[in-house]
Amino acid sequence: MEFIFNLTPLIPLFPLLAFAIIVLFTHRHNRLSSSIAIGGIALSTALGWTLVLATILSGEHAWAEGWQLRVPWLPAGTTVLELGFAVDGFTAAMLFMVPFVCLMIFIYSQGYMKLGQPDQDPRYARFFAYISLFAAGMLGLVVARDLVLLFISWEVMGLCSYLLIGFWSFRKADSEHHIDAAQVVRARQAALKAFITTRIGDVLLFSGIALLYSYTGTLTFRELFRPETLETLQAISLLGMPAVTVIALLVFGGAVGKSAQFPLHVWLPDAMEGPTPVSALIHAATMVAAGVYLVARTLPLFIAGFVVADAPALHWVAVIGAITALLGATVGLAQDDIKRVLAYSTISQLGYMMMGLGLGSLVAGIFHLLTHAFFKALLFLSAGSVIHGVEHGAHIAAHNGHGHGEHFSPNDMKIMGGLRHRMPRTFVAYLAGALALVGIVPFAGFWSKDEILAEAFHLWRADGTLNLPFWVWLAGTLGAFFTALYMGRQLGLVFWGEPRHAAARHAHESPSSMTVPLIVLALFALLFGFVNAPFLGNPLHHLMGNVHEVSEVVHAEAIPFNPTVAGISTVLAVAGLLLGWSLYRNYRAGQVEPFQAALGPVFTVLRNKYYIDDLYQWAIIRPAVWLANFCFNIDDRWIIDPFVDLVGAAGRAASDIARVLDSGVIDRWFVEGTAQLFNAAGRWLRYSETGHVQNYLLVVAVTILLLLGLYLYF
Amino acid sequence: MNFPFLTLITFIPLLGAVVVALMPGKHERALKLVAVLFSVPSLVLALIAWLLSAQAAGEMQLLEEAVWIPTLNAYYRVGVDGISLPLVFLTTLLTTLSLFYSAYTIKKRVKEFFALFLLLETGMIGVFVALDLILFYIFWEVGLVPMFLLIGIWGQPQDRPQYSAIKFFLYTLVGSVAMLLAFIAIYLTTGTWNILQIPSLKPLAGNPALAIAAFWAIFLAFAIKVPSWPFHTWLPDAHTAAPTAGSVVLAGVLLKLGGYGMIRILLPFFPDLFRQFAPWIGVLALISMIYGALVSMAQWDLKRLIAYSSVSHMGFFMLGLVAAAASLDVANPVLNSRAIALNGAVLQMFNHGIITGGLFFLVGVIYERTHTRDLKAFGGLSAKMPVYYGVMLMTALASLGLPGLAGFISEFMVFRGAFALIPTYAIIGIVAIVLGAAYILWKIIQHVFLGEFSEERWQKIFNPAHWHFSLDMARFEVITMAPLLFFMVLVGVYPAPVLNGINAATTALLAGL
Amino acid sequence: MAIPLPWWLTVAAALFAIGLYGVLSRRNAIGVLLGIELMLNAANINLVAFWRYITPQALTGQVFAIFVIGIAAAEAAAGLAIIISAYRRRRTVVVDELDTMRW
Amino acid sequence: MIIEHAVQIFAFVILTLMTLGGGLAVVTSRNLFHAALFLILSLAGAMGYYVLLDAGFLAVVQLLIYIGAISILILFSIMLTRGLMMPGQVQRNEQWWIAALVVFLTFVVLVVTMWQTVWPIADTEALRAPNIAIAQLGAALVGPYAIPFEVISALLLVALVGAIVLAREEGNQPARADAETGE
Repeated sequence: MEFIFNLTPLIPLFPLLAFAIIVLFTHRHNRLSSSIAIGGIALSTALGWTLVLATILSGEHAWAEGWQLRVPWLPAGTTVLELGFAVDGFTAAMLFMVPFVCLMIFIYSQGYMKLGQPDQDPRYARFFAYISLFAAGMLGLVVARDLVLLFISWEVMGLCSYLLIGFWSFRKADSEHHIDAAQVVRARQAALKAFITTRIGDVLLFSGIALLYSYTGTLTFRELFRPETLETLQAISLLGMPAVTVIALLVFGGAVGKSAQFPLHVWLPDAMEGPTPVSALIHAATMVAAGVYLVARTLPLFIAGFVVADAPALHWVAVIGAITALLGATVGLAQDDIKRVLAYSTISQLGYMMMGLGLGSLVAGIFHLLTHAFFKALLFLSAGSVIHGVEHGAHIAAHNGHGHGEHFSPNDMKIMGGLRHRMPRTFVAYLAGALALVGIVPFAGFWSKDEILAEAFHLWRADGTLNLPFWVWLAGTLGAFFTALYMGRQLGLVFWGEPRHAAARHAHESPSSMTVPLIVLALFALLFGFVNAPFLGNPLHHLMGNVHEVSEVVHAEAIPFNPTVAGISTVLAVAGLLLGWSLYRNYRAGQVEPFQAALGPVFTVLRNKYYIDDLYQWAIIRPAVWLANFCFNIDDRWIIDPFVDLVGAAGRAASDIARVLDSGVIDRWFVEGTAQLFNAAGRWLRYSETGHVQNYLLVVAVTILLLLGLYLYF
Repeated sequence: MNFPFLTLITFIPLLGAVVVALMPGKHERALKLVAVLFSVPSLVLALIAWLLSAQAAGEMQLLEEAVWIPTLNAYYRVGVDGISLPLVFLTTLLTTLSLFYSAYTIKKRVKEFFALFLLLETGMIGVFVALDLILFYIFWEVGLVPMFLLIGIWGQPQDRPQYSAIKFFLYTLVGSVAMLLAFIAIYLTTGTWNILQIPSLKPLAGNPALAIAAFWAIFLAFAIKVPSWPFHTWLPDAHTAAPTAGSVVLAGVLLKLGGYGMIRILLPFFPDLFRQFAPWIGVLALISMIYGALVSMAQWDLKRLIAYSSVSHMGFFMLGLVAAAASLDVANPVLNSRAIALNGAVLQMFNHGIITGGLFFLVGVIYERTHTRDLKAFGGLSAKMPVYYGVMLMTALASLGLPGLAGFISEFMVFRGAFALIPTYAIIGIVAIVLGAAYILWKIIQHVFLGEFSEERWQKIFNPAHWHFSLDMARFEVITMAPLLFFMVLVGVYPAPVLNGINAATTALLAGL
Repeated sequence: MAIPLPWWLTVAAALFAIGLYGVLSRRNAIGVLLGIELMLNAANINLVAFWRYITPQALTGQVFAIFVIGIAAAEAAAGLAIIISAYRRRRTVVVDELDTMRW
Repeated sequence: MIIEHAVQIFAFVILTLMTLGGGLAVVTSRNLFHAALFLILSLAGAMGYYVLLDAGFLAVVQLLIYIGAISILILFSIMLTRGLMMPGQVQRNEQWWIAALVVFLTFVVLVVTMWQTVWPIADTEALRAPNIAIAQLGAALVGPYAIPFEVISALLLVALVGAIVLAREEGNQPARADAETGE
């Protein structure tokens, strides 16, 4: 058993190697490259599942304590900072999901990037290299024993998201493939936006890590969460709060950036500019999951502050989660881009996870993370399949002479319609994902969302006042309704009604390399919820519920199934779904949207995402650019360089005075005078050079005469 | 007498300079070959010395001592420890790479260029190994003149090379004059020039006013070289004007002279004063970091941008130094924090040398092809030059501190120390990291590599008749970058081998204050 | 010896002076050459006179006189050749006109 | 003895008149040809001096080489450049009066010096018998003075060759100049 655990470092290493091999050697061979990438992630999946099995078989002690491997890494004064790998119940739960979903996405990508077809993506191999690195980052994050490795993996993912979101910024604008120049620019800006926005969070996390390391001298999770360590952190006061709270908030800042929580959520919808498998990867298995994972991993820090001073770290998680859940769900109502709707849905669902964690329940949050990973990957891949089909349809339409030259976006739901007949397998998969997302029994989303709401409901009822858990529950329940509403709208727009464009009319089903992963994921979306179903005894709870027991502050006990909560949310979900579906299933092109008609100006606000992007543009980006130019001008034009040049000018002025003195007096009278003397002498003397031999001889004779006279008589 | 490593490392390049200068100027190939070959022994010896001495790098290694100018009481006294060894190695590495790179790119006055470059190397290495103030000062000045000429003569005509060269020269000279006066004052109270001995003699302890003056005088010299805000404006001009290899060594090594001086001289000589003034110096460090990053963001000239990023990155170094100096406590947790901060500072110098040196090489790559550095003139080059894109991306990411690459390690340690010792500064300084990502990705990567490639625009700046190597990175350019990339990854993934020596030396240094 | 040495020397000096005058004042190159011959003869008279009156046992005086005559022959040959050559090229032997070295 | 002295003095006076008078005529004669002839007269006077000074061999050499060879050579060259002899024209340049003054002063200085100097005259016994055999002279020339003798020989040879080269008629000069520039 120990032997198998010792192979843990290989899990992130396989995709990392795949990345290195593709970039360095095989990037010219497309099929080989994608095979290497898929092989790498497949090996990781196999090893990961083996480890999951090994962990489960190792018994409860192993679930909580786990296994670890340490490497001395950074000499620090008299100590050495170690870096290492660890596997416990929580890791095992993640290891079940992450590599598998990645594998599905990889396989799907082969079809999506059109392997072997004439219009295959020109940077096909590079794409697989990047997603391999992405997977390596996430897997490294999951098996990290400490915050160092976690942060390294975390940032590697940030880099990959940058590379992949901007992946299509290299494309040439091309009307045949419906790529316009604006789209290329958007891809570029989206990549930058994603990186910088998450970077803000990362820097907060970085500060948190530095502070933690400063105060405790260690970054290993298990050592950080020792009661005595936590007590030390509680005792130190920083900015008027216990240090542990400050650190927890900083760490949460990192998660806010990475998991696209309000107010740093703005990058996620824009990230849709990347190829769809990337969206799936980011939204399901990797990037956004990392933030939630981080908060879950460091939950004792949040709770420790909560315990001592009723300090707000944990509350903040819940509040931000609730805000994000509602914000995402409402904005999702007003979007036209099929992937953007899903993006806002992701934001909203991530809010749910944060809500769960903010209530102190590790399992509720992570359970939702796991189920969400499956059904959101499913939804995105299905959406990709839809887009793929529509693009294909547009191709055929253009071929037949319909709608040629007319510009449209294949992502636009307004042009679709009636696709359930043309893409039946995709439709089934999409429907499964949608039902899971909305939370219909027995789909996975029902169980996980219910657990979060039940947790909130339970805490509210336990207290009895209109406390935070009440508001969280309310937000979650409302959010569930909105979720159902926008999913109903989407299903109606995409799959029901009549096709509203030639492209949709000619759309047809995607290749099996795409649909097979969809079916597999659909099965998981249907069944995965049972891993923590109350009537099966909450198995997930047992596996990972006790990983934080070393801290003595996190107590994990499963909340019993609450029919009231489940009933309310299910009724709302069904109502929302039906409402959305019925309003939109007969939507015709050009018609005013039913929601717009009903909501009026509110709809405009939603459509513009509460104007948050514009606010940032005005309040942050422009001032920053302005400040940069301002500083540059200080440097170059206004203060420093003028001063330096002034000093130089003063020096020159002084030297000018000296020059006048020099040239007027010294030079004029001494130096130049001498020169002129010789010049004149030369002018006169040259007349002696007559060229007449006899003149010279005469001079010789005179000289000899004089010398002779001198010699003889003086 | 042991094998005279340091003397050989220092003076073989000088010998090379003389040989190159005496060779007939007609045989350019032979000249270049000789110059490169003369830089290699130093590199090899420096590497061997590093590997040999890293274990016991807490104290001075490979000491050599000889009477030099008896009337001045000046000795030829050299030695290295864990702080100077990486810097000596960095110097020899970057010089060899620069000479190798220049062998392909320098076209005019070849002989003088290579002779001066080797002379420059001697000056730079000398500063890192000198343990006598007179010797230190002389080497300090020796490096100045060749750099001045490199900028002035081989600078790009459109970048005002003379103005830049003179600006560089005067800035540095102002500092070094102040420094020399302070050195003399120190000598008058201690009676020795020995850098290792002076700290225990408490220089100028009896005269606080003079001590403060001397402290700031020395600080000025080093701050100009680092360069710290507001003494930094020579840097962008010098970088812009200098030829590629000059920029590489300027950023890679010359800036480190100032940093090294602060650690080797300023901190041990005046620990109390340094602690007393740490808040002020910390403010300068913060301004350098944030201001440098902001100004960097406003640039449209690739070289200026990287030059300002140097200001920002050397601000990180200063922050680490200030954190280490802000307390004199040697109790264990605090000492560790201080050691980590100082480790971070030293490693930041090494990393900055590797990374920014690499960045300047990479600017050279595009500049040699297009003869422009205007960011607006590029775009979409990743499709045209994929290898260049990959290498540049990696170097840029190392520069912005991506974990897994070198820059992160030193930034992490600097902030780790700063958060423990001067948290307010650390919190403010964090902003610079975000800005770093912004200017590197937004300006460099996005404007040069992303977006749509325009054949028309490219034709305007690229003339195939003037470029005889492959369009993507040529082999010699890849060879030049390869060692730098190797160290970026090595330090980023497994920093222990590099850090062990540094850690031993900084711990010993701080414990001895 | 009836005539004291100084008389000989005086005669030789006079001849030398006459020759020098010729060298300095003659316009014709051949005339200059003639003056030189006179000077050489003056020198020879001195040599022989000193030999006869001061070291009559030694041979040096006569030997040197022979050398001077040899040199005079060489000088005359070369000088005349130069004059003829110059005459050919410049169609003149007037020293004043041979002034290519003039400023 | 008295007669012998008187003859000597008489001969000296006659020879001096020949030598100096001839010399003066050489430097003042307007006709160069005449000047050359006066040179022969002057050289003949010098030859007489040698006889008077008991240097018979030298006198013969003077006759053979100077009068017989050099003078004739000069006469030939004068005749060769006959067209430019400028007969009747002023034969002295503008600086002649300075030259005369300088020469005169030089002469005065020399004479004064000569008469003031105490010469280390050999003793009368030696003065009486200066009989040097020509054989001795010949032996000295190939003995102690061999090297200067050879040098003089070489000098003569070189001078003659040089003279031939210089004086040689260069018939196709322009063509050669073209060839040189054409290279």
